[in-house]
Amino acid sequence: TFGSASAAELVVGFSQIGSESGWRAAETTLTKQQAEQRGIDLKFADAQQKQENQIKAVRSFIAQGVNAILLAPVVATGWDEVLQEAKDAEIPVVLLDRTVDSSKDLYLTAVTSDLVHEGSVAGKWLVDTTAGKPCNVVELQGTTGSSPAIDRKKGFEQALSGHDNLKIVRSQTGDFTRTKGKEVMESFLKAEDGGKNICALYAHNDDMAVGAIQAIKEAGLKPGKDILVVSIDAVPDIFQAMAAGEANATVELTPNMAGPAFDALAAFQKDGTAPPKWIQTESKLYTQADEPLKVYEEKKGLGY
Amino acid sequence: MQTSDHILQAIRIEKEFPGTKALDKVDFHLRRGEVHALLGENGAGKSTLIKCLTGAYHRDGGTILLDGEEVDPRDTFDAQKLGIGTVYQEVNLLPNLTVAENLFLGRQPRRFGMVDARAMNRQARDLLADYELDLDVTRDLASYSVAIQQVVAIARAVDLSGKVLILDEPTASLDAHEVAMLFRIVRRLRARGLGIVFVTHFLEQVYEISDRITVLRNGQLVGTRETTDLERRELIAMMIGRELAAEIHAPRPEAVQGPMRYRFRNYGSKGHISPFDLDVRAGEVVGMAGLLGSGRTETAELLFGACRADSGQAEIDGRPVELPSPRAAIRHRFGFCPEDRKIAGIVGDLSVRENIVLALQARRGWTRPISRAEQNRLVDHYIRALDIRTADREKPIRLLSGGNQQKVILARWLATEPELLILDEPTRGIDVGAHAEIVKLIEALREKGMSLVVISSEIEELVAYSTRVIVLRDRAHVAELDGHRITAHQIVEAIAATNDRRAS
Amino acid sequence: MISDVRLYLNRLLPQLIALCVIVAAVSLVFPGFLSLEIQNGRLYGSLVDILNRGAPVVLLAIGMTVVIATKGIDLSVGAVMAICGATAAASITSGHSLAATLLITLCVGVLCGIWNGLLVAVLDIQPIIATLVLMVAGRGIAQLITEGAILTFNDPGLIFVGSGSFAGLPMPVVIWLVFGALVAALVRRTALGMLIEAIGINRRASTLSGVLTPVLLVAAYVLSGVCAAIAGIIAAADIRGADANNAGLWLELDAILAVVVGGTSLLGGRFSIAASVLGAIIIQAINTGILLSGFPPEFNLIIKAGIIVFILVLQAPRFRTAFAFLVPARGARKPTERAAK
Amino acid sequence: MKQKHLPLTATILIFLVGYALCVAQYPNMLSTRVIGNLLTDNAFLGIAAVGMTFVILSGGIDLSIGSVIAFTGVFLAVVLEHSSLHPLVAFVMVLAIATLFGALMGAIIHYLEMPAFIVTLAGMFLARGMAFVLSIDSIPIKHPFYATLKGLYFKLPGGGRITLIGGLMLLVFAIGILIAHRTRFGINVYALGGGTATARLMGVPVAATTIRIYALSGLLAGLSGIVFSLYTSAGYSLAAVGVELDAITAVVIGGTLLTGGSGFVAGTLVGILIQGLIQTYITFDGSLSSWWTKILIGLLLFAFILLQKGIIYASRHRQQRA
Ligand SMILES: Nc1ncnc2c1ncn2[C@@H]1O[C@H](COP(=O)(O)OP(=O)(O)OP(=O)(O)O)[C@@H](O)[C@H]1O
Ligand SMILES: Nc1ncnc2c1ncn2[C@@H]1O[C@H](COP(=O)(O)OP(=O)(O)OP(=O)(O)O)[C@@H](O)[C@H]1O
Ligand SMILES: [Mg+2]
Ligand SMILES: [Mg+2]
Repeated sequence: TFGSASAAELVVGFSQIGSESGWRAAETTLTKQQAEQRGIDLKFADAQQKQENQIKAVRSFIAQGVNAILLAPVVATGWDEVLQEAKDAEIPVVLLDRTVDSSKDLYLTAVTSDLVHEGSVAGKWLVDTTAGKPCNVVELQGTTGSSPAIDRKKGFEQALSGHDNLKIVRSQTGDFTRTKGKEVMESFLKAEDGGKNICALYAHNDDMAVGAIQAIKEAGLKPGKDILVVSIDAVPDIFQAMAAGEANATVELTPNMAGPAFDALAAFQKDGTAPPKWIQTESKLYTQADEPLKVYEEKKGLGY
Repeated sequence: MQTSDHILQAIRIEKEFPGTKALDKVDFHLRRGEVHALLGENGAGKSTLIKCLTGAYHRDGGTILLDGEEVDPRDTFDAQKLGIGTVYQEVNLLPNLTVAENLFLGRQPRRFGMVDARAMNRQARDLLADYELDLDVTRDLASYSVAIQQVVAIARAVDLSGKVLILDEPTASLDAHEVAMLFRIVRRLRARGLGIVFVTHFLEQVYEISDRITVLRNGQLVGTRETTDLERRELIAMMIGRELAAEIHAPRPEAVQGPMRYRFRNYGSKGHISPFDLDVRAGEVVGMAGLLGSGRTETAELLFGACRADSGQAEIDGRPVELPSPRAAIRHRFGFCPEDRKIAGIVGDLSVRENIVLALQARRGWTRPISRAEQNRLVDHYIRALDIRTADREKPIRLLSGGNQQKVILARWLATEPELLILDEPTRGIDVGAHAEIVKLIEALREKGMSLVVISSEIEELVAYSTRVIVLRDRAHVAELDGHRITAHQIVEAIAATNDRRAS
Repeated sequence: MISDVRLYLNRLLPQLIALCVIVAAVSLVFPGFLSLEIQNGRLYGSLVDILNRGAPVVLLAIGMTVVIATKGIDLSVGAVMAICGATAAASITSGHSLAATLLITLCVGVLCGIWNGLLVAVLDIQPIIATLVLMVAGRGIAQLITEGAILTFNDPGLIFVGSGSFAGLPMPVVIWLVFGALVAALVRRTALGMLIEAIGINRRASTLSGVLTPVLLVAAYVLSGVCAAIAGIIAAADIRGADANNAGLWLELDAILAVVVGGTSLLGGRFSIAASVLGAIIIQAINTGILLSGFPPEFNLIIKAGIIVFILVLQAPRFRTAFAFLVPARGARKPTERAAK
Repeated sequence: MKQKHLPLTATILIFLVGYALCVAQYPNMLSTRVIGNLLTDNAFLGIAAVGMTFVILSGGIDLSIGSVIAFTGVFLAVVLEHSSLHPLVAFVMVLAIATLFGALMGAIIHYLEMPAFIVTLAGMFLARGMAFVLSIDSIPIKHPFYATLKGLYFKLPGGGRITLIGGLMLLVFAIGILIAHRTRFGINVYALGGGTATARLMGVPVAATTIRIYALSGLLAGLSGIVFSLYTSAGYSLAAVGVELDAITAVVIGGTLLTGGSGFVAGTLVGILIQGLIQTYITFDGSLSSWWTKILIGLLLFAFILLQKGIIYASRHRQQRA
């Protein structure tokens, strides 16, 4: 393209969903870092949570003639047409962090974690921890209708099924935010006899969990003891809470999806080796036993 | 009742507003081929009666017969379809539509289902030709003066009126020439057998054009009489319920001239008004005469700082002053009653009280509120002094009749005790009684040593109170009359004179 | 005097009725709703939660009321909240004292207000669009400050603003009560209220009467900016961190809704701060009620829409005329409109 | 030139200058791909904005369109998934629902004398709520008819395409312009914008016009929803959040006054294109962080409005001198 330094340089367009959470900010930071390390000219486009903006961005990338496209799709559906256009223009597309339900030959590969799996890892931890004791669980859902909210709920319920001691008594959306997490948790506490009926909290992301932990504390209960807290993402702040004994477990969703993606692209560009269609990242469970403060120090510089 | 020669009958019409019985079982009969003047003081219920007749208000009771048949127009659209065309008081047309669109709103000529703009514009031009108006009908109405808008509104109503034409103070903003033209058209329609209702406060016009007169007072019918049988004195007595001591044309007392106070030199604004010189003494009323659009309003706005002067200087008592804004002018104790009261005068949703104290409060600054007791005292004083008809002082001003709104605005400025008061058409839409009051008031203020600049289209009135008259033409001051030269005749001469007789 | 109080209560009547109906309805579904107890030296219970959680919208609604009274609207308040929250967090984490932080943050709010006000009053840009600029850009500015992350802090002073308590009430409630009373006194004990209403109803007539229109317009937006700044501080203090992405998101709509539920016309003119505050509390009562009722979240919006429509219909002039017809005591307006129908 | 065409002319001028500046920096932006994309990508927004233009011209506002778009998509997806109805039948059904929904809001606004802002805000909650109730999942639409419709496009030299939906948007604009300026309804819309009270006294059928305006807006939002479902081949209840603000912005950039009564449907098209241009430019640049993107969009919006004001002011001044 016009104005780029050398002809040999790889130009990659990156259509990011937005910057709605710290995790996503970290993903953006890491993607930029990875691109810089490899001397890739990264064209970044923020879609502000709108699929139509992402489609527009991908189309612009095609019109611009980039060498490859990274796409973090906001929803799974509706990508056939624009992916076909990219394919027609012979631009490989790599999906980051979420998949699409288009035909697999429309993209090179997808680097994602398994959202349902994340939910079930969290669920399994709770099943193991309660070890058959009766336990009422409250759930803070993500944004109604978003795929992480749907899948993390599904995975969690799968893990819980067959364990009749565990019951989800209340489930509301906290919109993935701290404020709403706190507000909704407050009402859960009020609704369940000041929290005496609640034995565990499952939050679809750490931010809501952090908000909820404050609500629990303000209600005079001890999070992590009176109410177990398990959530997903593994952002730095939850490790602080774990270190203080206020959170119990989190499931990591690594923000470094771009690294493997660039590797796959490089291999493909070099000799045409097609990577596998799905590069799954690890969904690692962290508990208080995993030296939370150390993890916190590692993670805190990543732009979460 | 002989239905045959009555085209429109309203029987026992009732209408009540919160706190006001606006119409109390009023009967009104309109014959075919007559001009019927509907008269009464401000707030008597004239406009309300008209709105009930045309469905703009839902009446509380009573029957309406059109051509002997009972009708019940639910809205003005219904009334139009029935052949009743109306010019409402103060409701001009839609400023954002073109002249042609205003004229043909709702009944545009169509071709293949689409509005045929070309035909519409042609018809609009033809229609206006009757009124000696040659306008670009594709321009927005807003780009024309109030007077032209008024003529367009009349043209529209006339064109709509198959049976009845109602004119609610159509002549308020017209000058003599245009009034004459309107009357020609009204006579033509009368000859065609239409019934015409005519509301005005100009008694000359009533006697000139009307066949019968109906008078309302406080929402009640006082009576209906043949114009020829009704003497002027008696008519006024019917309207105000007592004899009017002296009519407007009291002989002008010899002017007591105070010291020179305001001096404007070469004052002007490009594109609005050519530079002029103007001096105003204490205890002087400077009248401004001219045709519509001659630049009187613009002169007033310039003096008041409502639009900026781009040439010349202003001096007060020999000291140069800047008048960049109304605020600055008010600080120098200027006051200004604008001509277009709906747009520039009233603050519709605020109460009569708040409207009266507004300018005074603005001058004192927001940190020093006028106490409620003080406000009430002030407001009650002016309600009495100017005889403002309102249910109480907390009534929103937009619910007052047109003339009473005008008095409130006047009160707003009097409350600031101005030293130079600029009045743009202060008597527009004001009834005879109040008219006389206002003329008396101007006299009284002058005698107290106030300086006044008064714009009026009523030359008789100017003659009555001016100590000096400036004549404007084509946005320039062209003549100045004083002393015994102030006569109606001389003013008309000066207005009509061609440019070569231009006086300085 | 007595008639003044009566008039005032009359003005607030529909809002008070609506609030009572909602509270009653929620306590039917959820019996513990009305219970209040003292815990850790402060009142604790769902009703207090409503007042507490409602704080940001109440504050925004106070500023919004004045802006709407001038016939304007301020879409940027949500973004300004985010900016100010971020500013406060950034300032406190970089070592400024609490007082300095609060001062800086309020100044930022004032600046945002001046920007909006200048666009509206001087450049004469339509308020929706003028404030849309800051609404779009503002969140970006906030993210610029926090660099997209949630900027957490541990300063006990700042945290106290969000979750401390004073005289048994949570701090946010104390703040909006005091601030609301201050603003109400400012506009009603001086002539400010009337002048603002005059501008909103007829700007030209007001200017011609000598009202300092541009200055008052700017002042209205500045007040709105200050309200947003306080709301931003509270929101950040509440979660001990500035969330530039989500703080105040879509709250401008809630604030406008609160003003309208409070009965102030969007066309400007007559306004009542108390009514807007009630409006905001009503909205929060709906939100809290939904959360407590335990419905699946898919139904949240429908329930909210239904209740809003219900309240507004209650308030609609047409409905009130009909209502007045049923209650002869207030029947001054009589069924004039209906009779002819 | 006519005074009232000034804002429109100013807007077109700004668009052309802006486009030229973009091309000077990124020559690729002149490609037919970019031009085709500008139409296709903004089709749904454009169609909805036509309805919004009518609403704003009448002095109202419609905040519900984004939600109606989402509802339409979900409705189509659910119906096509669970029944064997032909999409065309589903289209007719959903358009009828959307139109009725709009008409209902119009009726409430008129008969209950409630502000449009609030009525349509409630409508916004309601429509999105209905979408959630139908399904919170994003449902793909796999009907072959969709593929057929998407296959209809006109290929431009250089790889760009004028797609069906891009063409449909232009058609809707053309019809919108005709309705606004060549029908009694259209002129009544302007009349309402000039002042409801005056319009009523002049015999404009206020009730019918108001209801029709919002019905039209609903209809176009529904059509926009269909276009959106074609565009994404899916129905998703979280789709099209905030589209109403984009539409309002486009209408206002296009020179229509929010107070009603003055403006042009054609201006809205230019407004849409300007917004699209800003976005394309930012993507082409590709170096901005998320936050700078927002700040830049805000600043460019401000610059456009300022320029527009400037041009109008300057030429008014010139006219007065002349
Ligand atoms: N919408 C309204 N609500 C309340 N009161 C009203 C309303 N319209 C008019 N009134 C009152 O009804 C009375 C009659 O008003 P109307 O406008 O008919 O007077 P009018 O005879 O036309 O006076 P003018 O010569 O000043 O125009 C007045 O006292 C006025 O205050
Ligand atoms: N024939 C006309 N065509 C177009 N515009 C006109 C015409 N006559 C007047 N105007 C406009 O209307 C305005 C009327 O001027 P202005 O109000 O100063 O005159 P006036 O003497 O006060 O008349 P009026 O008695 O109507 O107040 C002017 O600004 C002028 O631009
Ligand atoms: Mg009248
Ligand atoms: Mg004049």
